Amino acid sequence: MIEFSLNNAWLIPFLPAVAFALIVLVLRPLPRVSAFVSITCILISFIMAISIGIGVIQGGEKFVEEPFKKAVTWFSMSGLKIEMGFQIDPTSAMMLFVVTLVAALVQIYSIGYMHGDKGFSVFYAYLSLFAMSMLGLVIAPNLLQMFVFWELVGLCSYLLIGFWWYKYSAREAAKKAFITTRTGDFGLLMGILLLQIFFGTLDLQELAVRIPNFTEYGLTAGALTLIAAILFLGPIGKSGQFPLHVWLPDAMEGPTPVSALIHAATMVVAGVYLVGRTLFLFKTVPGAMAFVAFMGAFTALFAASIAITQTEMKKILAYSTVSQLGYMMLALGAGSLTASMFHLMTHAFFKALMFLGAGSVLHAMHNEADIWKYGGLKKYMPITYWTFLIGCLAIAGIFPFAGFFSKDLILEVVWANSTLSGHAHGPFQGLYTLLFIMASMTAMMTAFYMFRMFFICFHGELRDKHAHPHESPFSMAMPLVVLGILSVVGGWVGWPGLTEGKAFGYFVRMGEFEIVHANWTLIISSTVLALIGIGGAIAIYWKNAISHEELAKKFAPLYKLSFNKFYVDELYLWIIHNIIDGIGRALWWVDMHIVDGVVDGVAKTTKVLGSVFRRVQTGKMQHYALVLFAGVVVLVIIMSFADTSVASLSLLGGGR
Amino acid sequence: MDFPVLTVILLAPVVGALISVFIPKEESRIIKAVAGISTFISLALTIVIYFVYYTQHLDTGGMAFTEDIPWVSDLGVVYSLGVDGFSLPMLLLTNVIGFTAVFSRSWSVEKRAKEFYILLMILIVGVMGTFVARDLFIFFLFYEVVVIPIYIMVIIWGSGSKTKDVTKEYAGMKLTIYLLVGSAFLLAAMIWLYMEAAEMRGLPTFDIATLASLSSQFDQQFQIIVFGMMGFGFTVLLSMFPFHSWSPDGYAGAPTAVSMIHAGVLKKIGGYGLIRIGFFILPLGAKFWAPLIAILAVGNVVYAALICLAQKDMKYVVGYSSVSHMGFVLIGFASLNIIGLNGAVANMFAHGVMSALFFSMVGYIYGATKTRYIPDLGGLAHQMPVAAAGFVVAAMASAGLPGLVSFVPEFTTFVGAFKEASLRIPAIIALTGVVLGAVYVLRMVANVLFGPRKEEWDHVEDIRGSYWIPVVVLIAFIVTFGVFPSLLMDMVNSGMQPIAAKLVDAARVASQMGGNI
Amino acid sequence: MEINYSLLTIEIATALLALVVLVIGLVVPREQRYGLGYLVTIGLAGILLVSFGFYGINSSLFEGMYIVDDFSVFFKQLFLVAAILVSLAATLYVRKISANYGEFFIMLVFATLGMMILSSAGDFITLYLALETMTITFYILTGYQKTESKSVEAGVKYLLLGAMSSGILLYGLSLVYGMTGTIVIADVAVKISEMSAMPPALIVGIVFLVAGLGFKISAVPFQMWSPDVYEGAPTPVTAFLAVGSKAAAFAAIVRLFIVAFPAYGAQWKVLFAALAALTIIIGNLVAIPQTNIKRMLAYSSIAQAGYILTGVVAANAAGVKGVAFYAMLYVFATIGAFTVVMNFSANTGSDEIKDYAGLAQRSPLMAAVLTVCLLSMAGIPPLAGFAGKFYLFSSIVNQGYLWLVVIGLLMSMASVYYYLSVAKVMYMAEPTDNTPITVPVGAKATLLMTMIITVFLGIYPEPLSVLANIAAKALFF
Amino acid sequence: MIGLNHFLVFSGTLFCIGLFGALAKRSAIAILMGLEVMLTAVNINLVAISRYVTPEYLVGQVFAVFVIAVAAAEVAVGLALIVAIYRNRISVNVEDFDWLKW
Repeated sequence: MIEFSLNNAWLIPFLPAVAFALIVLVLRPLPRVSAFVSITCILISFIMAISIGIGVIQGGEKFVEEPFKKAVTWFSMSGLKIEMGFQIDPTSAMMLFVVTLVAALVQIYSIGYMHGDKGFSVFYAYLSLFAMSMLGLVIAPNLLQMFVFWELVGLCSYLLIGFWWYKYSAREAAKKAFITTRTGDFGLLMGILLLQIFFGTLDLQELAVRIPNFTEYGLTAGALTLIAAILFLGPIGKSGQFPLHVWLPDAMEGPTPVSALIHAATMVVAGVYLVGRTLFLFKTVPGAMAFVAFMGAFTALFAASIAITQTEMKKILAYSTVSQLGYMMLALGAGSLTASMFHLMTHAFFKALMFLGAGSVLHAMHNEADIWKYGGLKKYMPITYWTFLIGCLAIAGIFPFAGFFSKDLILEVVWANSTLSGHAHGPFQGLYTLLFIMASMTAMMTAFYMFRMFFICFHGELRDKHAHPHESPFSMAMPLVVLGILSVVGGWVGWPGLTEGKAFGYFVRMGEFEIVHANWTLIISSTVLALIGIGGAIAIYWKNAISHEELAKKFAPLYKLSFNKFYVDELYLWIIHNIIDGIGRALWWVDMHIVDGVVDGVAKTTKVLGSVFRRVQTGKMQHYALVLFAGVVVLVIIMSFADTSVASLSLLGGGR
Repeated sequence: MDFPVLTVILLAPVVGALISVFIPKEESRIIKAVAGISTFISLALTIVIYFVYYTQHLDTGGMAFTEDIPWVSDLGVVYSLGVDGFSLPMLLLTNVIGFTAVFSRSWSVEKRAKEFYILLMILIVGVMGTFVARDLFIFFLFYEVVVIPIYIMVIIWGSGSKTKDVTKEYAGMKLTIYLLVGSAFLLAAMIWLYMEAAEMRGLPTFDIATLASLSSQFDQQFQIIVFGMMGFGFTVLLSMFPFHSWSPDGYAGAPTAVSMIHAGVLKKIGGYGLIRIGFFILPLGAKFWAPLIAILAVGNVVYAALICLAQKDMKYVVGYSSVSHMGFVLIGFASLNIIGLNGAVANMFAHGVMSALFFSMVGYIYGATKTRYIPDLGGLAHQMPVAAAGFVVAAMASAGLPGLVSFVPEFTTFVGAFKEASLRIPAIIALTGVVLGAVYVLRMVANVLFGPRKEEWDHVEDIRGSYWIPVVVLIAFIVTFGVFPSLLMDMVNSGMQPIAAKLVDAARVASQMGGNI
Repeated sequence: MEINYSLLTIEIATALLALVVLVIGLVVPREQRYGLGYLVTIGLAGILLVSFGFYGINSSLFEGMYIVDDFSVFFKQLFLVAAILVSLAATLYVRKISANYGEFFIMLVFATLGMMILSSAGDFITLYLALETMTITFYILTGYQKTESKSVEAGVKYLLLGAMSSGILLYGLSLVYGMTGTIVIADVAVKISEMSAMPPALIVGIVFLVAGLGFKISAVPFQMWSPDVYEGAPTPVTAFLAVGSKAAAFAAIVRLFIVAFPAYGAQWKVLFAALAALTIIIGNLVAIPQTNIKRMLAYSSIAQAGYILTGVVAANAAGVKGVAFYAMLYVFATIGAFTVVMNFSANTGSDEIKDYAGLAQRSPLMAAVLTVCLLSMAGIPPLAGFAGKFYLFSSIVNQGYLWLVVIGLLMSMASVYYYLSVAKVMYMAEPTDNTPITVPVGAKATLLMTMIITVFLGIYPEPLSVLANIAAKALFF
Repeated sequence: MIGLNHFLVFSGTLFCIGLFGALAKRSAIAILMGLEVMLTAVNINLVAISRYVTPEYLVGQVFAVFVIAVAAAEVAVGLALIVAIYRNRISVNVEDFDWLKW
């Protein structure tokens, strides 16, 4: 089984593809069958992913040193050969596990959530297509394959955000998501092209060998830094990093399972994953690392500061996702593949959990989005309540929940970079100290806003008197429970004490394996920060010791800034509508009146000339005769007086 | 010389047209069926020879299925046909689009259907002929066959626009005269080339391969002038900026089938000729003009894409987008290396299929709702889900989504362009077209298809009956060639080998001369 | 001296035919003369068949005064074809415009005879006589509708201007005769080659010849008469005038300049090149704003003359071949177009382009023929005009006249504009009057023949190009 | 001694006079007469050349006879046409003959 799965890993993305094709072509009129086929396929993929995971753990060192790769030529010509295939190493095995797991759970959850929607089968088709794309991205052995599936997940994201396309907001959000990520992909594609041109290959393993010797390929460190930065534009777009984060909160217009699967757990981490896959490129040039780290930390803090004031459950979760993705980027920028992938995994568990929980709440509240309309939901929906609490604790980083381990690891590696023991020496050391402070602040804010939401929703009295909340059906509750469990135990794989040294970092790493010793100062201080955040939330939103309205008034400018997301959306809209569209309109004017004007002008001139010459034809016979004789005279004069030697005639083209 | 398959492919629509002449004009369904059958015969045969070539001739390359019949002896014209890895994809494209165009919906074709289908058949034959001709004279003969039917079709069955003060008469005339003026230069260049070659050999010939074998003997000055004139003719047809303005107006004015064929394949004759004749016979000329082409190509991509943003008429969006896409093709040409050429040629194919689907869907919607003005439309996915799906696929292909036909060609084009250090800046600017392309197609998709239901369109019908054919066939091609790009790329690569070799030779010659090219 | 009169069979037969028709016309009662048109057609067709036997003779009579070579035979066939087509097409029209049915056809045959002799003329006297035979019959034909004011006005204008141009031509001929002492064309070249310097009077003479013959082919600036005459003359006459008179003049120009003045080639070639360019440009430009179809065709035929002139500029076998080829296919295109015009006006009484609205629905055949013929004139493949232009332009491109080629091609594409404007009216506009237009049998035959041959020669020009090649070779042995 | 050149100059002058008549007169008949003068100039030319250049052959004279004959025919047709147009327009002034123009 393990052997089979390893050798036929391509089946993992292929099965959902089959499901997609079947549903689209044949099964569309049969919603139940569609769901069944789709779930079956993803479950088989899940089982294969597990067996691959087991195989990788058994293989140990072997897979880290030399990934298991199989590929066939996709297309080729002299000087350009692109393959399609799969590459199994611990990182991709981990991702396969996470993606198939969350995808399977979300598909099961959707049976209940999407019940009765008229696009039920189509929804499953899209989910299958997404699973196919994401899994294809995960196993990609080269950058182009990655890009191909990267774009396909973008498409799925577009389709699923806009799943309720008849809603004005959904259609706009879908469009925005696609275009924003496209903007980033512009950079990614350019980066890929440059890598192909300079290094002659896009194969990850080949590149890993060639890039460290970049000087042999005619590149300077500066140029390589630039290439890395350009390439990083893709992850910025896909993983919602500042300044291309704007699409992600809007993407919550999609059905909630979609938000959980795509915009929290899997797709948005593709950017992180891509940077992780190409970390050898970034590591070669410290400047690029610092850039990634800074973008990550800034995004984390920035998004957290917005999340504090939002009033919609899914929006808050979305900003929290942006913030956590920034965390992962920060980890990569600090040079630790382990930390970022670890956080990626735990985040997938608890964020999917929270989104599904939010979905459960929305389902119960009939899609009422404003959290201030909720309250006291604890007594109506206990499963949702408890699992959601687990999620909140996990993201806040409280021991022993999953988030604690991963977040702590990130803080540690960032701290290590700022103390000269990390890889980034010289000019960037100070920067990492700053980043560490930003990360810590983010941690505190995260705890605060999460519990703010938690208390507003689940405690106190139900504020909307017309609502009749109820617990969700089994198909929706089951995934919550599974994810809840994972959110608790998921982090333990990174607990060196529990795993006999072969912790998460032993498998998922770049470079030599080092056992990270627990830095108790860090652990304690970060826990304290988290507790302060939670405490604040308790004080304000549960116990109402401090009035939140008062606070908002006191810090009105800051509050408004945060509530309006720093006006980034408005700025973009202004730029697009006034500048870009303005240029478009101006150019159209140019096209109509100048480019076309010249053409029409030539045509008109011809016509006018025609009418002018026409007037010579007066109808008077003697005018005609006069012209005739004038012609004769002119010709005679020309012929008699002009130098009729061959040389001068050649001016007119004669005499050759 | 066994079965003259290319002649049969060419003649099938001719026979269809002749049969249609004798069918009474009230029997429009029968006429349509005849047209469908005859184009299907061509399509089926083309697919067969495509795969025969793919499996048997790919390694050796060169012309296959050749036919040679002396035609005009004193001019040295030979009715010589043949296909290689370059012409086969184009022939396939023509037939796919020709076949689907017959079944696409054009508003008002119901009236005078007989004339419409006869002209359509002539049009298709003309386009096919250019791609299979190995003789320059025959090439040109077929090339201009297509101009006049298009004019007549535009003025009879075309339509004006709500957003621009343009009548169909104006659009048709502009398209026709513009292309003819371009072809005047082309013809002049061709005549000169022919006479020079005849003087050199002492024997007149129009055989493209023979002319190409003389290319090292044409002096540089001559090549530059002739290529310049020829290039003007071909790039006008390819709607190169700033000679593109016929194209959006023309497409907007034309009935659906004509828009499909024109944007889909006819335009590609420009690219085909530029490479097959310009690059192949006059490599030094190509070298001289390539930088200018590159710069104008950037103009195509960015300028047209930005204009697309300002459009409110569906056909204008697609029209300008096709101008924009031609920029990718041109920049691939300008790279003058095999990767860029492969990409550009494959891009022509990709854009052909994609824009045909696009125009087909736009035409369907226009036919059903009688408007193309985007603000009038909206939420059409309620009433016509199938058309909407086709529309979205076309839009995604237009945005260059991987897994659909246009991604690999675009990528390859850019690899080719980036390979030339001098083209990197233009290529990077052109790459922004990828983003802008997504913006305008998605805007259109959103505003036309999605959003709340509009009552006034409740009466329109979704795609049914034979209108399914374009959707199914074109999507099948878009996806197949998207998922298995080597079906296309291997073919194109084999076709481009000799041309690229010629350019490499020319580069060597030029560097030996130490000239300033 | 032995004179082989059998060489004159064609001319004698034609003259006899005219006389026979004349006599029959007198004998047969007025109401039954309608068969005369067909009789003429059959007679001319017979002569055309016979004429194929005259290829390859290449002989001359009366000490070089009269030349029977392949070149002349080719052009004689051209005139015969034109006359056949016109007489076939004109039957109904002539019946409508005049009671004197027989005379029209007699004049037609005499004009043909004049043209034939012109193409065979070996000396100045024959040339002049032939020219005048042709022209004077055309004066009569032009003013044929003597109650129709426009027709007579055209006749008067043509006569006065034509006589003036004859005077100029004659004066030129006399100067050449004076400078060389001979009137036999072939001897002129010999005499000139013996001269040491170029006498100024000879230059003046050559220019006068250019002007005199340029008038006949209506080259700018000697073209002023032609639009008025074309518009005013009865349509069959216009057709025959546009085709026959022009081709005959070209035959004379080719023989005169290429055979008599090769020594001054550099001079008159540039002269003709300039005239050709002017003719092409002015002809096409002024055609654009026209609203009367006959007038539009007149300007277009001016432009056509410009194209043919490029073949004269080449002054080699290829050029002459181009002239011959183009002149022949021009016959079909022009007569086809004018047949539509004449049939249309016979039915509706109008020559205005706007009245052609919806012709495609009223008579698809007429619309198709007119479109094909016009596009052939524009040189759009796969119609014959394209092949013709190809022959013409390929003959000069290598002699350094690329500029002329470009002008020619550009203007021919511009000409598509006004040709297509007619097509637009016919195809797009809805007819104001829905009654179908009937086409009589003879006209229908003409229409079908012209269309089929125009298309056929475009696709497969080989047969005509072989003949044209033979014709051209005759001048360059 | 009167030589060829004198004749040529004379005929040239005559030609110009005829031309002036043809261009300047308004009556169609007068123009016809001007044209005849032009043809006469040609005839003088021909005869003189025949006498001085090719005295042994009578080519020029023969040519002149033909020209005279043709001119007569031309005038006959011309007068007929002028009569016809006079019936239509009640005028022989060529200025009035401008229905056909542009």
